[in-house]
Amino acid sequence: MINILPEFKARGNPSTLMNFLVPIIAVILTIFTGSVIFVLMGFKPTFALYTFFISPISNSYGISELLVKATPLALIAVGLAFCFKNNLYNIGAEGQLTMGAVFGGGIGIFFHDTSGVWVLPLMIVGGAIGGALWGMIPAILKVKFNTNEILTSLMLVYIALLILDYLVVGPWKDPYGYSFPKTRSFSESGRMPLLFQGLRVHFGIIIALAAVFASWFIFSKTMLGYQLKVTGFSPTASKYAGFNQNNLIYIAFIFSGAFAGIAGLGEVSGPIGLLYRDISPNYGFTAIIVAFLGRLNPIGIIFASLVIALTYLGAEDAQLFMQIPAAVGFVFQGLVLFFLLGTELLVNYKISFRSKL
Amino acid sequence: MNIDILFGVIQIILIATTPLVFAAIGELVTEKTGVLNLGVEGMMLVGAVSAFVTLVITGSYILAFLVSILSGILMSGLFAYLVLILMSNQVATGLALTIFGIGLSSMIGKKYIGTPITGLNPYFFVILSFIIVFFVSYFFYKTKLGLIFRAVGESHDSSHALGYSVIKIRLLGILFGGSMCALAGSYMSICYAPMWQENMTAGRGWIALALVVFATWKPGRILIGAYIFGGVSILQMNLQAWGLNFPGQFFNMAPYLATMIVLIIISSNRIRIKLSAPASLTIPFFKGR
Amino acid sequence: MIRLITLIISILGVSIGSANADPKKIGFIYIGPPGDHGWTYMHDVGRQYMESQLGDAVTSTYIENVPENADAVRAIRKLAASGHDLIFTTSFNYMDQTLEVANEFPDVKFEHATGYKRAPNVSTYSARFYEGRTISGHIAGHLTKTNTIGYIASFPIPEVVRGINAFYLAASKVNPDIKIKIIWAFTWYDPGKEADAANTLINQGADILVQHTDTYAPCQAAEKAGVLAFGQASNQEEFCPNAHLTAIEDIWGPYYAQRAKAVVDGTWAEKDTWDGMAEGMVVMSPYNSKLMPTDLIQEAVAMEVAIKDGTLHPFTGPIYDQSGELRVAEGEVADDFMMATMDWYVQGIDGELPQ
Amino acid sequence: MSEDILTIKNISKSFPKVIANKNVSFNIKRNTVHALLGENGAGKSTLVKILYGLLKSDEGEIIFNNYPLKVQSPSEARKNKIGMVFQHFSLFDSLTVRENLILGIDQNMSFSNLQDKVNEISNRYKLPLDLDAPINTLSAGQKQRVEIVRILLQDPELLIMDEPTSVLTPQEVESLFETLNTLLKEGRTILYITHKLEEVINLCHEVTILRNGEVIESSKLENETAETLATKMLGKKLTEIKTDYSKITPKINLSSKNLSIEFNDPFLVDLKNISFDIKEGEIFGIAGVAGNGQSELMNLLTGEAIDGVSGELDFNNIDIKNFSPKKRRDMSIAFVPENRLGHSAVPELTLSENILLSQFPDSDFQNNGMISFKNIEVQAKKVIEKFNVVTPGPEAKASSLSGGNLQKFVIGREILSKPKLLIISHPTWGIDAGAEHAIRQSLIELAKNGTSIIVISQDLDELIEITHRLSVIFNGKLSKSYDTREISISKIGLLMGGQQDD
Repeated sequence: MINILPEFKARGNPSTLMNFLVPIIAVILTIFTGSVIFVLMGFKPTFALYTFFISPISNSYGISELLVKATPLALIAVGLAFCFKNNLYNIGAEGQLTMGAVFGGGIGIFFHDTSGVWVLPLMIVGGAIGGALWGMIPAILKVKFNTNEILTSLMLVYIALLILDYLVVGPWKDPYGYSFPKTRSFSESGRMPLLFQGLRVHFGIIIALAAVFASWFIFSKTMLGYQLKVTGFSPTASKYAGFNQNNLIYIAFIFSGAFAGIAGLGEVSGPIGLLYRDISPNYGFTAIIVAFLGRLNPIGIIFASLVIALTYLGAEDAQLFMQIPAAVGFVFQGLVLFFLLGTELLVNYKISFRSKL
Repeated sequence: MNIDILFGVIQIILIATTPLVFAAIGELVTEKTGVLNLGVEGMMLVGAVSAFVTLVITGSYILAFLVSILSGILMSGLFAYLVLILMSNQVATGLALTIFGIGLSSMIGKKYIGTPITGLNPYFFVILSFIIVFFVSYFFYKTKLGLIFRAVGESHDSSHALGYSVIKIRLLGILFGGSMCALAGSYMSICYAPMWQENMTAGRGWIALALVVFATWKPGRILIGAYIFGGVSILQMNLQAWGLNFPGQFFNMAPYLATMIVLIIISSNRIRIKLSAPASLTIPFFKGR
Repeated sequence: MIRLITLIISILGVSIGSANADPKKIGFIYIGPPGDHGWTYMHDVGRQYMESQLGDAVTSTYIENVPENADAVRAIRKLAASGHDLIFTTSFNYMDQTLEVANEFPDVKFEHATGYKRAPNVSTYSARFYEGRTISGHIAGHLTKTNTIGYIASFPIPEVVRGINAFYLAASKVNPDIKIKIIWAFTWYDPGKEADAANTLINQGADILVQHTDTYAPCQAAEKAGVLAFGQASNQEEFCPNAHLTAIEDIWGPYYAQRAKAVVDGTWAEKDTWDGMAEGMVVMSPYNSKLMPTDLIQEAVAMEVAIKDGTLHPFTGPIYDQSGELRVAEGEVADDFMMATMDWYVQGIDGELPQ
Repeated sequence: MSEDILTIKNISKSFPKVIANKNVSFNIKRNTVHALLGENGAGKSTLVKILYGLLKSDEGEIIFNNYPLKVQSPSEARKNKIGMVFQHFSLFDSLTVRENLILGIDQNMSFSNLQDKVNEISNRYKLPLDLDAPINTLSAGQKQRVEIVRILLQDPELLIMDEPTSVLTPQEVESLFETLNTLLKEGRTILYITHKLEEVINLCHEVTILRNGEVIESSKLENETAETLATKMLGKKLTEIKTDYSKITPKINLSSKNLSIEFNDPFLVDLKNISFDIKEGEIFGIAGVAGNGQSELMNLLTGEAIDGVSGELDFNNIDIKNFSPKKRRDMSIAFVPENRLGHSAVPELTLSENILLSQFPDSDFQNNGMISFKNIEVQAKKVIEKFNVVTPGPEAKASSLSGGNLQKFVIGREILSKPKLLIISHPTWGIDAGAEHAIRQSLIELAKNGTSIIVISQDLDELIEITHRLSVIFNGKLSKSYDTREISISKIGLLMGGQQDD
């Protein structure tokens, strides 16, 4: 009989070996469980697993798509890490993303018939500002009124989406767009340059990598990262050290909002090219999982974003080649996460199986 | 406006708010024991689909609700195993549960979309939601076990020192939360809008989570928060229907804005918040320490 | 290990082999799940009809729940790259995405629903649902006792606005006192919210509900409250037998079969299709004889005939907008461009169109 | 029935880093007060936790009332009529006294029955309680009363008391002893855990001395004096520290004038008109029972919680009362708060990283916001070396150090900054005797070099040992200061109990 109540002993220091092994163990468990599920559904497990995990990235286009999908996830997640490290539960990245798209995209619409190398940088800055401003609202409410950021950041998502909706059906509607709820297209200067001919992976990935690298640098090399870390671990120690905690709340939300905003702008000025209602397939929410899966570590977040992006792509291929519903993709994502999260304790605890409880 | 219309508005508000009350009161109990479960939306969906499918297959409403609650217990049991035994991160595990629930409910319900059923009268459940809130309030403040629940959320170390099984209490809290979310889901698929549609809870689980924060972990205030949200949601529709000249997007923002504004007013009293939040929320309990 | 690799290769071989096999592959991109019993459901019904008509000549695949953003390109491209010969993209905001992929795959044919941008290998198609709204409006004008109609709208796009206007024009023609109360739900798809809106409208005195959202929750609410309702997209009578007057059904099957056949025959060419009742793309569900007097049913059927033969146009002048501006002159009818871009309410409708 | 109520046989228990109990064996006679004496870290708490079902022993057995005792949990222990009062109260701060009492009762009892029983017990043992008061509004003595009543509701035969006097005033200690005597008269047995020799002499009949997890001696008290007990407990005699008054200069370094703050928070004590002066090279002690405003005063002195402060706090004639901790450090003021883990050090970070928590004007740990990892490592090594911190090195996590070593590290970090003023709270709380001695010695050395030091402590022995002058804080008010050489223990006790200055 399988002993489901194992005994744990704390390790003195986290195990480096386990840090590497845990994701591998999780993947093996996922593949095993996935195979069982596929067999039950009447598929050959090898074919199914191939379809799910290999076929989506078996050519350059697939890899490009993986990166297109992972780019906003990694960018938002690494921004969220600023908040989560500081124990601020910003779950409103989707709203910050939307407002980034609105601000940056607004600039793109304004300069829709202008060309110049400065248009895109201006839009990116606009996206960052839009996201950061929207992120500042829960931060200000928290500092000034002690309002819980979980609730306010979530409510602001819905509000941001309705604002975007108002703009695309109202003032920013494309005058030549048959009254459809969309804006004009940005000019070529307002689009993220593509990196390779024929592939959609665009300049946004460079920005995301730069942001991830910058965050890694901030977290590990600078006093700001140190202050966020200390405040997250122990607010009392942070007070003792004399760190300005209110400023740290603002800074965390500004980074988080700005990165989400840039991600939003990256979507509209990258693959989409204009503004309309559904610019993001819930990147802002999915990125929360990416952030935790990557253990708030920028490098870990890169891997986590690729894993999560792959599960989305895999779900599409599974529909295409196996005619199984999209929902199976979600079930799989859930399983991968459960196994990753469930095995994570091996990093900090030794496990021992005993014959009796 | 005459009294009949007012009465009608109140009825609609009651029907619309009830699932929020169920889910929020369940999550409140879970959080009161010191565990944050962000899987509310996923558990609601699985609860909704299992009730619907059971009803279609067996024709029994009672069985439908029982199976639904069982599904909530299983879903939250999975969560409990991960966070209590394997001590996984509560936030990430809850989110994973939501994704898993969205997928699982869609898979289960695939064949049953568009199957007609006869909806149940919602008022029994509207009343039940008030009874459950009252019961939870009574349980927490007038019974020994309820006191233990609060104590575990307040300090798991002291509770352990007194000999209470932190894990067992938290397990009960999580399972109750799961069953209430499932009940909220089954109410939606059998009474409120009697049908099964993928993702039919449409974000109500997230609102319920926010309402627990709003209620500052006090059962009675769940009703206040839920009815502000539900009330404003329905009132904005009434204003639209009366032909008020104002963009519809802003009408639809009203419930979110109203909830935020009231929360801001409540939260300004820092001490009250400090006294009411379970002190060990999201902190895992490790016995061997 | 070697066995595993050979297995994978053999599976690959099979899938590549099938991609090059004889039957034409037809792909569909769905915005929702095929079981929404609304928009996507009717496209899927059409897909199945096409398969049944063309038999072994075609096979079909779909990808569901494809969001209308950057993901859409990948989904469409996956269909194109996996050997599909004809791809239907069934929601408006797939427009630029469809063109983008079409540009890359000139040999693959594309059909984009409800859009207006075309290319040599991209056709567009849509249905004149407003013709159905005219008949609904006529029926409602006769049947309402409270002179109040409740209208649950999704998003303020021309499609929805056109429906409201067509409905109101027809209803106010038979009943000048009629009032139309509109709730914008800002969702296509939230049974709870749709039910709330329905109940709110009923509570405010509406005795007939019209919906332009996707689930049958409003019809169910009407059934429960004992008022009348029109179904949306498909025949919803089984869910609300005592409320359901008729529904405007989206019948895509014949079109899909015809376009797929053209691909099989090699005769496919780019075109813009905006078909209505005449072509059978818009069909009224059977009129509910329990709820409608026979002469009214006869009137409705007569209207169908008139619309089909062109003697009745839903937007026949004079039509004024809310500000009193004459939009369609006496004796004229609105042209397709005006209807396609409609973003104004006709005179007589209260409330502001969300812009 | 045998004379022994409890026999402990060969109990051993080890943790990942330490062996807490090694073959511990002794007997407790019925109806006696049995002292379990030992330093912090000697293994006393581990042993009683095993007895009370909170921990499982690796080996050995326990005989209670002639039967082997196998308790898995405290509630089983209570069913066996064993009760325990914890050192750090196992109370729930935001719950009321009544709710806390109910939580300690295993059998089902209605609320009204509970009320009756509580009244009966508080009358019998003279332990008055306000059942509706939330715990966070109570003083330490009152909290302990709640703990004791909670145990007495169970009618225990054996009562374990873990360092019960550590947070009490001398007067409260008196009344506790009265209560314990009443319990003894009723035939109960008390296992009394302490490291205070006087209490053992005054109260107990027998004593078991633990050192490094082993029993050194278990005997009647008749032949013991405080000196013999101390020798056995500590193992070796430590050199006495003598305070030196000769290095104090007349120059006033820090002067507090009517410093006050109001919080409107039931968790916090308001401070009223705190006034004192400290000269250069002087060690100034602040005594008092826990919860009388020490942590609030500490926060005012460090600048961690200063919203709404009034009065004056002059450091070298500059009013610093509104300065942030960082600004105060810039003026060469160093702080060591009471709590090491999570306040003066972050357990999750390495020792090197912990260096960064307090930075002074001349420290070179960062350059324009960039951390200099080389310099902090050098500094951490310096602290480790100079203050004999036992650790694998600067990359060890703070959480892996023992309490004494971490405290040495933290204090060393502050002392190396050569502060003009050091404010330190409970410098030797919960650490072993060796570290305690080293820390007190280093504080005295620091003062000799001209640094002024404020020591806030509940440990009177400590204050008498190292301070030149001391005051007592009670309910947010500070008494006038007394020369440590002149004030008597009983006078301090009265001040700690709230008696006004003459």
